Amino acid sequence: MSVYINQDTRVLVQGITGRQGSFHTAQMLAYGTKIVGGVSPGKRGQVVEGVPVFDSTFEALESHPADASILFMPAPFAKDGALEALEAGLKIIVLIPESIPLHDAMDIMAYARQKNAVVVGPNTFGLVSSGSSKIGIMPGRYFVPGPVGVVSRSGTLCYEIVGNLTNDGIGTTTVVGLGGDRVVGLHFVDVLKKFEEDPATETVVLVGEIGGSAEEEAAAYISSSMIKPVIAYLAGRSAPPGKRMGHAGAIIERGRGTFESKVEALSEAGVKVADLPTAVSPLVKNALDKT
Amino acid sequence: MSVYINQDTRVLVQGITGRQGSFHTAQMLAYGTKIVGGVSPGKRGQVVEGVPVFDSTFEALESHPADASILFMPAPFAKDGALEALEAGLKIIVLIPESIPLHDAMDIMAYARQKNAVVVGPNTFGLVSSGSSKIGIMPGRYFVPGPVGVVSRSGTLCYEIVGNLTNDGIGTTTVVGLGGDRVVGLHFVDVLKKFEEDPATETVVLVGEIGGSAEEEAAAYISSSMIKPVIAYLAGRSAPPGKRMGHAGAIIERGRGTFESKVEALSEAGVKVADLPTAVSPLVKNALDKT
Amino acid sequence: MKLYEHMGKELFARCGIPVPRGKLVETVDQAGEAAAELGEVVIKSQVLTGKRGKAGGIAFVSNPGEAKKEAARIFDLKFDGLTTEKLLVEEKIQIEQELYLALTIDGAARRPLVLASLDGGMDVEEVAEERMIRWPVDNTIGLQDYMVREICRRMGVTGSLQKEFVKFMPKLYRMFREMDAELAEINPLALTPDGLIAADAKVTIDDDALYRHPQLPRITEKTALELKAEELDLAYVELGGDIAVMANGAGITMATLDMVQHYGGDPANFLDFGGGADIDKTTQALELLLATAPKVLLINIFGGITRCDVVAEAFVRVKENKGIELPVSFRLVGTNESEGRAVLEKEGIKTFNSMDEAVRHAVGLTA
Amino acid sequence: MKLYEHMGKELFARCGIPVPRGKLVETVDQAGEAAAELGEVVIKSQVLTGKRGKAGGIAFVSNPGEAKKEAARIFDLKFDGLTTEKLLVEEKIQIEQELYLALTIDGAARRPLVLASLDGGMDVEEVAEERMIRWPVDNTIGLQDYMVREICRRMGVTGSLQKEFVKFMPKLYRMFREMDAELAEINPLALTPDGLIAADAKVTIDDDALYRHPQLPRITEKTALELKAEELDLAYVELGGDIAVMANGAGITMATLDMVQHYGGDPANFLDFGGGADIDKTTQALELLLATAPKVLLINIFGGITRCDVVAEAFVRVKENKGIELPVSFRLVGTNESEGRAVLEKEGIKTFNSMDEAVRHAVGLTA
Repeated sequence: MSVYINQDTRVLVQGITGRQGSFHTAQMLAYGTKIVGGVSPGKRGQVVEGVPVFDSTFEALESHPADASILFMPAPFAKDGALEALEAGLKIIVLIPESIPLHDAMDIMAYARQKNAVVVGPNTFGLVSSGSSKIGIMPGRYFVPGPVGVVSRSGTLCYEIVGNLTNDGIGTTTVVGLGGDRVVGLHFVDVLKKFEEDPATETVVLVGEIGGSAEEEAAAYISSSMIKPVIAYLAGRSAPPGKRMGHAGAIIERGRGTFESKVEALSEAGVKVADLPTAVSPLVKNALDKT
Repeated sequence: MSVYINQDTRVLVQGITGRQGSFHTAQMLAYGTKIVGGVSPGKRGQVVEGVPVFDSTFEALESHPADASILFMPAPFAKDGALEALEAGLKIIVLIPESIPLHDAMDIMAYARQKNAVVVGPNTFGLVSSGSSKIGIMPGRYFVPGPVGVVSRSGTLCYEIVGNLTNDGIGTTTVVGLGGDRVVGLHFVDVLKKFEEDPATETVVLVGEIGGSAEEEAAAYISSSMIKPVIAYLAGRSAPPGKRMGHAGAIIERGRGTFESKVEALSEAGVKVADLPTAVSPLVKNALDKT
Repeated sequence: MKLYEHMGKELFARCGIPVPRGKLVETVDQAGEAAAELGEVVIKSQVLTGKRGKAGGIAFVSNPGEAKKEAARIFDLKFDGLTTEKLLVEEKIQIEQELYLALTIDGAARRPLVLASLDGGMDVEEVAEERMIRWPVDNTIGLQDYMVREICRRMGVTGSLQKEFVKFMPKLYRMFREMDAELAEINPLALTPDGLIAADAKVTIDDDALYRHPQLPRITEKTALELKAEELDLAYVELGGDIAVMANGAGITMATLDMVQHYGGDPANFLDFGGGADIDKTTQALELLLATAPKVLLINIFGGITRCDVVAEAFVRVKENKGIELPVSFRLVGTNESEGRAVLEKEGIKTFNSMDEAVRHAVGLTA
Repeated sequence: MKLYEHMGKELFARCGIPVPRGKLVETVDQAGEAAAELGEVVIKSQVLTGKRGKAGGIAFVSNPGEAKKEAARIFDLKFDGLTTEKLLVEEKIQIEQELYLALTIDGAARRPLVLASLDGGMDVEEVAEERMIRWPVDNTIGLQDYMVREICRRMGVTGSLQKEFVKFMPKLYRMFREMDAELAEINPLALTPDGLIAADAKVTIDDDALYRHPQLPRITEKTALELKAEELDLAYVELGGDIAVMANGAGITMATLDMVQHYGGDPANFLDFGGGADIDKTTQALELLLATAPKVLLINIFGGITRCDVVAEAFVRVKENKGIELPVSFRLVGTNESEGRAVLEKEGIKTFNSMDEAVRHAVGLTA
């Protein structure tokens, strides 16, 4: 089984002729991802890593049907690229760029909602169906098949934890990077639902951090609707209190958002919260042994 | 069976305290329509024809769940009222006002598409499930149950034709007024599909007029996908050619839009096109006799 | 409401769309002065017709003397009965290619529609379907750069001209949306060494949205009677026959005219006095019709939102105040029908039940 | 980027949002002159802190003499270490009620969020949940009048004040959207006999969108070192301990700090040099850290988009050019790991496989 993507998912790469785009096209192809075409306005006819390049997603789709798109363009052009992919009918959009303006991100998410499409990111490493397909920039060798679903707000920290699992002989079903920005397409709850439904996923790892209320919302969902065990790690215990966004920040968060509030909410929902990133793998092993 | 609405459809009236709103509330109630509440900003607590009035659709829905809304406000406020009804979650919006700016109508339709809602109108008489419920301003007594589905771009002309049917002892399943504006929510094709699916509808009457390409699109649909007989009447045979919208009008219509083009398209699709409005009823009778 | 070319260009300029430098003039002498200032110029009649060019309403001149001569010639021309009141005198621009670009409303898609072609100019209506690109714009997000690039790709436009379009089109879209335009058409859109320039401007503003644009002048193409009808908020068109027709609703009014013709009659007008008119408005509609001195008056009322008693009372009021001498064929059914008939019967006025009877009776009265 | 009150009010005024008449002054004498011109005034320190009022940074005065005295007092105050460089001297407005209104971004809804309350003023954070109305705005249609009316209904606002809000809120929304604001907060929003007036302004612009707003001044609350880091596009925060930490990715950097503390160490900083940094940027990040003279350097690299060989080469380059004298704990795994290790081994530098080992080693080195 697979969550969001599988080995048959056909992928376009927008911004394929750039440094990052071409590098990660090669990496994704090496992992097994089915990349059917690339888009780079004005570069029609080029070939990158064996992938044909088109002037627009519309043009690419005329001859190369696809399901998903991954975007590598600079942040100021990401909104245009994402809306193009959505209007062209792609249903999974992976937004790699960081520093996309928040109002652009809100516009992208609103259009994605209209189009019933899933946006991963922005500012994400993407997502991977371990052993089958990766749409993202994560180092492929840590993502080997196994029974654990992983969802994370941060990138490298997620690799760290998945790397530990892999070293301990524990593979993953799907790993999803939500992205580090304030406005992102997928939240913990969305992915947890998928993991709960996915027969191949036995245990779930949630990698969170301070700020926002996504972990508290996840805790509420886990408490009310999840049967599968969830292990969490949260970064930011030692971080100094962030600079406040006027009173509005406090009004919105209402005491949520701190390390303590998140740990408390998750613990109350029955989630085992690891003290250190290195403590996640043993907890997962424990959970798997019990199931 | 019913198309779009039935005797259980719960209706809000927006603009209920106005002259038209209150008059037609009484008329609709008399017909049997299940009006659960009215909305008129600043008029909360009033009662119109026994119907409680609220300040907003949101407030009304808190205590009076509803499925549809009919709007009677002046054209400049119609967009605000329609968007409110859509955001509040109503799935059928009947826009009675005429002279709604076209750009407002486009905004309403775009939001309705997002909300998976049906907009009838603007500049429509509404729709009626004969004998069960009317959401509109049509004179109720002509709309008696029977086997004919009627869809019309114009109002009074539709009453004329339905009146003739009624006088000839032929009732209707559902009668839908598409509305006379250039941008309307439902087109012939949408309603023809419903009639084709509706087991109670045996024969369909289409009342069109010159301009636009809705009749030609209907002809294409009828030709490819309809089994039930369709009788049409088209107004405007004697009308002088309209004033052109630059070259763009001609480019868009490409010869469609004229009386002749519509008659030809419909005839080719197997539709019997009546010469006079009074000729519709006999043709319907013929068709019903055959089925 | 159609705008004159110079007004459309003013709106364009305000949105940053390049237009030629020009002067609006009202006399032959002013045309000469403008030419003296601008050098080689084109002189364009400001009339609301699409066939101005073919009818000789545009002239290229290279000096003030010629300018005056051509201005005088154009002031003397008639365009579908219209004369020129103002001329636009514009610098001659160096046109490398004539393109076509328009924004209008796509009723089928319920969206703004971009029309674009590399084959602009006089015969744009004849352009092959595949050379005319259509792009319905999702108005929830507006015209985005990728749409412009895609329209360009479909036109076969690349490189620097594509970049020009990416700057140009969103400005036209903004103007189209903000000004409640039904049409914003540029034909030709001139490709010049300085980039794209709107060499013409056909802008139509949605009449129903004019209240949002008080700064716009009010322009009309209507006759005096039509203007009077407009003031009364009546849909009225003169047709020239002898049976005055009054009905409620555009569709049934059209159908009534069709039926009059079908039975060999000749309608004098189209008059839709709308739905739900009150007694004053109905009275005014009747008075307007009588003022045109037709042979016969045909009234066809199928009351829905319109109330039969209101129409009947208005009729009686006009009859009492002004007198109604001509023969009338009156059809009256629908909301409050019996009340309406009662009012008319008191005055000895017979009504018909069926439209068919009423129309045949009216046509018979003209025989 | 937080804006000073007076800048926020300038943006408000440009969108038609009423603000008090006022003058921005830099000296005690100017404050006196402003008071002479404006009459009864309020003098407000322009500092970027939310606690200005409680800390004495606001004074009401009724004549120029008092104004100068209070201005002098405020110039001498410290607010969380910040001093006042400018004062806003504003006419005193007649406040009938202090309300609260803000627009911000709701990450959970992925939409703009209106926050509104009748209980504005100093203690707005303490307002009961049901007295603070939240309304996520569907940004495909923007803030419509019905939304404002509904927010008003939920606040218990009717009549003329509701009408005021219907005029007021859409202006704030427009400003919020057009200026790429993360926050546009008015507290108090003053209800006066002349209607609603923005008595304060807290506006934060999205840093990532600043490139779209070249007309805005650039304001920073950062230390010199943090500014240097910003120039280099590094996420850097000073923390005060003795273990300099460098990692790639905000999450893992935070986790590294957490782990340093967990094992009893004291981190000197947060330094996330991001994903996919090239050799120059990595070199600059290292040099910046070394310039802070920490006791130990802890490098924690898990290469994804970041390449281990690039980090290793940058390290060697800095070592060769500037020398690296202090003890280093280096963890290096991920993309091009073996190439990176080879580079470091040539220089005799040992690396760790695990983050845990590397952190414990670093903490041990400070003992």
